[in-house]
Amino acid sequence: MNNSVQRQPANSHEPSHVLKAETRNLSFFYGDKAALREVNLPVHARRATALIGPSGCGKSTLLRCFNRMHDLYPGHRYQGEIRLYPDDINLLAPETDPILVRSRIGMVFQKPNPFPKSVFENVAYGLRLRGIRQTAELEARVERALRDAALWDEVKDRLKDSAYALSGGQQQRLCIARALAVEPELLLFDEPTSALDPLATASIEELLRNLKVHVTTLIVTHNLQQAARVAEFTAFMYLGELVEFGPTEVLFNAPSQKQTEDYLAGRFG
Amino acid sequence: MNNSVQRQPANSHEPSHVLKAETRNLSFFYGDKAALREVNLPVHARRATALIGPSGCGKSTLLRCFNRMHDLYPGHRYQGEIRLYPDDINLLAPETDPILVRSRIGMVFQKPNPFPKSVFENVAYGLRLRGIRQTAELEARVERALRDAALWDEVKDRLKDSAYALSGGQQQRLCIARALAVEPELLLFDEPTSALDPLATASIEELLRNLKVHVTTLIVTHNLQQAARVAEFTAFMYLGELVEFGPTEVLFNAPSQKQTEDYLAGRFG
Amino acid sequence: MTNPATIGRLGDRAAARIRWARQLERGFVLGAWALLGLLAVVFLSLFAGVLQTGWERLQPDFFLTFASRRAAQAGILAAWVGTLVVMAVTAAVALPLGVAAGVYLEEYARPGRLTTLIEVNIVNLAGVPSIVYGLLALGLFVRLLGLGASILTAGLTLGLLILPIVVVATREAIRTVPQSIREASYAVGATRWQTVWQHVLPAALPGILTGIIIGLARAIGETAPLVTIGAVTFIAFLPPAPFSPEAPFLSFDWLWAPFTALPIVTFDWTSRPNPAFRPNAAAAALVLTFLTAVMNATAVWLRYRLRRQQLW
Amino acid sequence: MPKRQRSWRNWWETGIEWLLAGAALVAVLTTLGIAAVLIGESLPFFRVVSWRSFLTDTQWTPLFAEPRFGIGVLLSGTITSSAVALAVAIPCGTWLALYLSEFATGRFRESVKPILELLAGVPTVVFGYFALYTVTPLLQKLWPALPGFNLLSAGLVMGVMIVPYVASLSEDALRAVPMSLREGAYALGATRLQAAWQVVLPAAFSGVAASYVLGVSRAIGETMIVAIAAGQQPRLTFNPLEPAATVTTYIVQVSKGDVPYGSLGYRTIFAAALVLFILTLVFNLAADWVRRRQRVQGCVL
Amino acid sequence: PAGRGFPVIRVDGSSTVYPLAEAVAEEFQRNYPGVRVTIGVSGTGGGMKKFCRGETDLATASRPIAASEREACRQAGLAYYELPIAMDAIVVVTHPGNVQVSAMTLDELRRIWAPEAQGRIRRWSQVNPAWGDRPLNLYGAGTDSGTFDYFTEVVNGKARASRGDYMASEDDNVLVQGIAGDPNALGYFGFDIYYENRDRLRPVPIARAAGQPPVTPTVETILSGAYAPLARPLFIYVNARSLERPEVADFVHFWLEHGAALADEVHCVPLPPEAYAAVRQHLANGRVGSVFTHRPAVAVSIQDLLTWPAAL
Ligand SMILES: Nc1ncnc2c1ncn2[C@@H]1O[C@H](COP(=O)(O)OP(=O)(O)OP(=O)(O)O)[C@@H](O)[C@H]1O
Ligand SMILES: Nc1ncnc2c1ncn2[C@@H]1O[C@H](COP(=O)(O)OP(=O)(O)OP(=O)(O)O)[C@@H](O)[C@H]1O
Ligand SMILES: [Mg+2]
Ligand SMILES: [Mg+2]
Ligand SMILES: O=P([O-])([O-])[O-]
Repeated sequence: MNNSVQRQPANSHEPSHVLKAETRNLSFFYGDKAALREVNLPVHARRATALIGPSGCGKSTLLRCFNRMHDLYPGHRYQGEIRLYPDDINLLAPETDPILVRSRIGMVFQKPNPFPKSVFENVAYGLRLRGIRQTAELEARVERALRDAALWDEVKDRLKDSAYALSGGQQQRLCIARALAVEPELLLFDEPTSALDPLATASIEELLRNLKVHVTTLIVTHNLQQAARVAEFTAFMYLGELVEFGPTEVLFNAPSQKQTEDYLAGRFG
Repeated sequence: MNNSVQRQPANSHEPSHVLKAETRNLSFFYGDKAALREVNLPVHARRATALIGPSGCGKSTLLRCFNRMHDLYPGHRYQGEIRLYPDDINLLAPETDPILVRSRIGMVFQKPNPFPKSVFENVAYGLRLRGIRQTAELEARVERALRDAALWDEVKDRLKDSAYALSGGQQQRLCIARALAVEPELLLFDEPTSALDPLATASIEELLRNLKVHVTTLIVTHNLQQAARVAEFTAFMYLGELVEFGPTEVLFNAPSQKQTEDYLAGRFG
Repeated sequence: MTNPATIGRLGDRAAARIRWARQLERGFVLGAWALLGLLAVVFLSLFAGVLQTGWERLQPDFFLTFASRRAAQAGILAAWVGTLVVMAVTAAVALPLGVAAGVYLEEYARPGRLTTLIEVNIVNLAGVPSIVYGLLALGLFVRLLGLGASILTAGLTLGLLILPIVVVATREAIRTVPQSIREASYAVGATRWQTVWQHVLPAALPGILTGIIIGLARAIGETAPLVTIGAVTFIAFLPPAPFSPEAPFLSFDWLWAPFTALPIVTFDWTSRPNPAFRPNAAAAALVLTFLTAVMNATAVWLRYRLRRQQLW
Repeated sequence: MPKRQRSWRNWWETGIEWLLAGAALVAVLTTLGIAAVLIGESLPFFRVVSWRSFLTDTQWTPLFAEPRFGIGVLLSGTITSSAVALAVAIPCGTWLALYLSEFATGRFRESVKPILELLAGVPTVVFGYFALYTVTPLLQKLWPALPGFNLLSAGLVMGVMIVPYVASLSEDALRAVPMSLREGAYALGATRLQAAWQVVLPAAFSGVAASYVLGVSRAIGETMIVAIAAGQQPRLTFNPLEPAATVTTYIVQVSKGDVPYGSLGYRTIFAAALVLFILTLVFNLAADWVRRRQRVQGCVL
Repeated sequence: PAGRGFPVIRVDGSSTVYPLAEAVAEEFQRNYPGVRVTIGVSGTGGGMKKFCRGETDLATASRPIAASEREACRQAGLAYYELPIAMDAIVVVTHPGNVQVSAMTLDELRRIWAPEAQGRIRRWSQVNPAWGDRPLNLYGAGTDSGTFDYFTEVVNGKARASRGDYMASEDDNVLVQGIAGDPNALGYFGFDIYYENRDRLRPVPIARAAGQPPVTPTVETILSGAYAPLARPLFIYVNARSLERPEVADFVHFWLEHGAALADEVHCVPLPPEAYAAVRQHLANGRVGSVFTHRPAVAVSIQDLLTWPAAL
């Protein structure tokens, strides 16, 4: 895998042809409760964007808008748009099929959540859903996904074992492989390392840095150092609003907002 | 309430007459699994001591040893001592009645856990357990506890309402009031603000700073800034061991151990 | 226990109170033991009585002969076959309906009037006396639909009777499947039904099976609804076989066959004036109790395995 | 994915949802079916017998030449036997549930609960004869004037039969209370019993109450035990030492007997069952309402 | 439609005749394997109802067909044979220790059981001072049985006219158990029930009127007519169309041939041999219909009813 991709801190007001997605005046409501307010967030193609902010500020909520996860629960309501490029479709439009959205936008969760199936079947599941039946093709793609998730060497002899026999860090990488197998255009991570030990965390961070070669990623994290380590862009959220967005180095070293500065200094959260 | 108590960073090798408690070679086992290894932690009287460390390092386990909470579950085993001063008794001795230990050492949990009773009855519960029946005395002490917990003004007209009608931050302060009402000598906090929003967190931190006038506190937190803000002493734990202990400022600014330094720099956890 | 004085600082009142609370606690535990002992004695004497009366009749013949007016020759062949067949129909009715309803309520239903209505109905049906189900069957299946006092009628009746049990068990089993599994499935692009069918139901299966077995164990001993549909009959033959050597090979005539069942013969024999039938009744009751015990034990075992295998 | 595939998939998904909803609606249909059958069959009855006399008459002799239809007579038997049963089942069941969930070790609980569930599965016919042939003679030793058929012994045995239900279901509810609440109480110096009684039980109230409601429903609806051991004598009494008939007894007695379909006597069983149904319906609805209201108040965990 | 798809002889009706019907069916099936007989216990009225709708082949009855039932059969165009097959008697019994009560007149019985007695006649001495001043606890056959109908008609002069404050049970065993355990009990039920428990119960000899000799119920007194009016004939009604089916004809003839021996065995009182011959003759002659079209059904002798003319 190519590790030499350069970091090119991009200007947040770049023209949209390098954007992978973008929220436009996105608001979100849990029933009556507004959890997001008029969020305008650009997501740059083949870059990692980190979402930071104190607990409850709406990071997960925002992330889950991208693959219409909120559709699963009654009473949840979107307002505004999320545009996906280059097709330039609105992910939130009622006529957009959420299943299709989720087929193109992968997600990795806070706690590893493998299916109670074998390692192989976990990764193959998304492929099967897409109608892929031939064993040869399945095997090839499962292997590629596991390699991309830096898990292949550890599990290549245990593909038939239950996924629950893996360690926490391996399970999380398995979930990443599962998401990668279907070649998503955008990959969402919700605090992917917060349930893991330091070593597993390091291996996932390494993976995140490598992924950017072909995937665009959006990562929620509560670990500021992690954001600094893996993301080119960072967005700081507070109370459901996007307070500040910018290249990570700029945001961390010269935040333009007082709230961002206070938060980075640990004065709250 | 007296806000002007000065911070007097104390030397960790002070003679024990200003210690409220002290663990001596404390080890702890969940069944076969060692969660604490030979911990020697001093707890200074009328000071706040913070326990920090990555997730799973044993912070909660250590805290819960102080009020024998582990006794409730089968298979849990202590080794070593926790001495409580000035009586100089071993809290962990088999002949020490855990009910009496808990009557003297209060605890506040990560998530607010009010009882399904009214606000008043929540605070009065510990008093009733101690045989206090007179309404006048109960009312006086409930009011004092609620005032100490900075909740009185918000709930004085809602004493009869269910505790569940309060907001999360109020519930947590109610739990603190419940613990304060019985005038504990030592108060244990397990990440008391991690489930709360920034505003509620700020009010609890304020409260923590004020409490130290008459109570000794031991606080588990994952928020380093919080430790810096509220605690005179900080202990850093890692993999079940106490890596470093010292006055907060010393530990944060000039850690003596490499692990502490790495952790504080966000290199893991 | 420590003298409270050694730990000091609590005051006499608190110490006295704590001592009192401890004593109360000891009394409570002793009381619980006494209660358990009493229950054990009651049930042991119940079983001992039945066993003593019925033991001698538990010979192979008893299972292989039909009812007879001569107590010593009367057997339960028709009854146990009837019970098994009726249970099969009951399961065939309750399992799909109950699981589907449970899945609907947990995975599909949006909170609203309809959902509340269904939920209230299920809660309520769980409390409706079984004899009322018997009258429903009498009015609806026996009379209106003209199914007679047949295996089909009994199966439908008992199936409806245990439906709430299956629904509740299904819902509970589904609820133990963590949301994270569903979200994982949706996140790779599965539809709702794919998620339910491929992840939720397999994971909930042991819990669902436990529920249906417990339901059947309840149904197997039900006497009153069968009495009301008019199943108290002399039956000295088995229902026609579902398979035949000639075309069409499969036949459902047995569904319409008259039947008898273990609780019915038990009740019939116990209410006979001739005391010679008492051992028969006891023996039939033993068989019935044994079947119930086997079912419950299966359910317990399933649940135990389920808990051990619990991965999340 | 092409559009056609999507619409086919949507049809399939919708179809399944409707199918599942249909299955769920069977519960509603069953209730409606019960109501329809009971009301339909008892309407002609109430055309002959007035509601007033049905509810206020003090005699129940529907098959006599001069029939009297005072359902109160049967209800008195039902209420008395249920009261005896619940007086046994609720305290004992709660006690056991508290003990099992808060005191017993995991292994002990895991071995006792299946046994309880097994006992709950003993066919009630067996309990009936146990009441008649074992319990009543025993009670007669203590109380020689006790008649051979009486509500007391039927009620006691019914109570014993219901104990496992109440204990098992309450225990489930108690154990569902989050550990954090117990720890809150223990941290204040409560004993196990104090935490159990003052914190866990109130927190589990709705689940425990549900087990009581089920116990009540079982007691009211229990048929074979009372039919066998309580005597089948319709008699207006609240004295458990007397024999009496219950609503269920009467229904099973008539179903077993010779009343021809369509006659007034035949319809009485539907009228009686209607009363039984309304009774349990009201009871369960009330309990459900309490539960829902509590949930709205946020006390349910 | 019970037994769809395979031949069944469907019998339903009287609970009094049930033990006899069961015995006949059992023996018949032993001799004619492959023929299936079901016997329901819907009671005489219930059985007649089904019979007149053509749902059953045979109805068993503890009383003659009623006018309304004849009408129903006529409406359905259904011809039937009325075949007396045994005698039954109602026995008045007490606790075996109740020796004070040596005999009773019909009038005394009436005073005890009349509707007016309800709540008033509560002690033995109120009826006859010689019986002792002690509570009078009454037990009787279930109020929906033919036994109850017949007893009230004979004793109180009107069918179903009775006091209500007594222990009425459909479950014979419950009655036996009650009376055998209660020194102050007085009860009535069928002869077979008494006979099965004759060592636990004491029959009360009945006198038709004061001054007449009391008669103890025995097989002899019942057959001879001496025990009248508390003795009565039992019938089967056979659907004439069903009789064309060979298995039904076999069954009826089997009954007439072996009925006497079997009745003896189940403690019904068999008819004299010449009566069975007469019945067989009626069958052969195709004499359909009932003999009770214009005659009372109480206290008839078997000889009389065999000679009366029959009509549909
Ligand atoms: N299902 C829900 N229903 C109602 N409110 C919700 C729901 N989920 C989250 N919220 C609220 O929405 C707000 C945003 O929640 P969200 O989970 O997005 O925060 P977050 O930034 O991800 O926090 P954390 O760091 O704790 O994960 C919070 O106030 C939360 O309480
Ligand atoms: N009941 C238990 N049984 C077995 N192991 C346990 C139990 N509770 C905790 N542990 C283990 O003991 C270790 C210490 O856990 P502890 O909860 O004390 O960590 P912590 O420092 O409080 O972490 P966190 O910040 O996540 O709360 C962990 O490895 C944990 O997995
Ligand atoms: Mg989140
Ligand atoms: Mg912790
Ligand atoms: O069943 P019966 O003989 O009482 O009509």
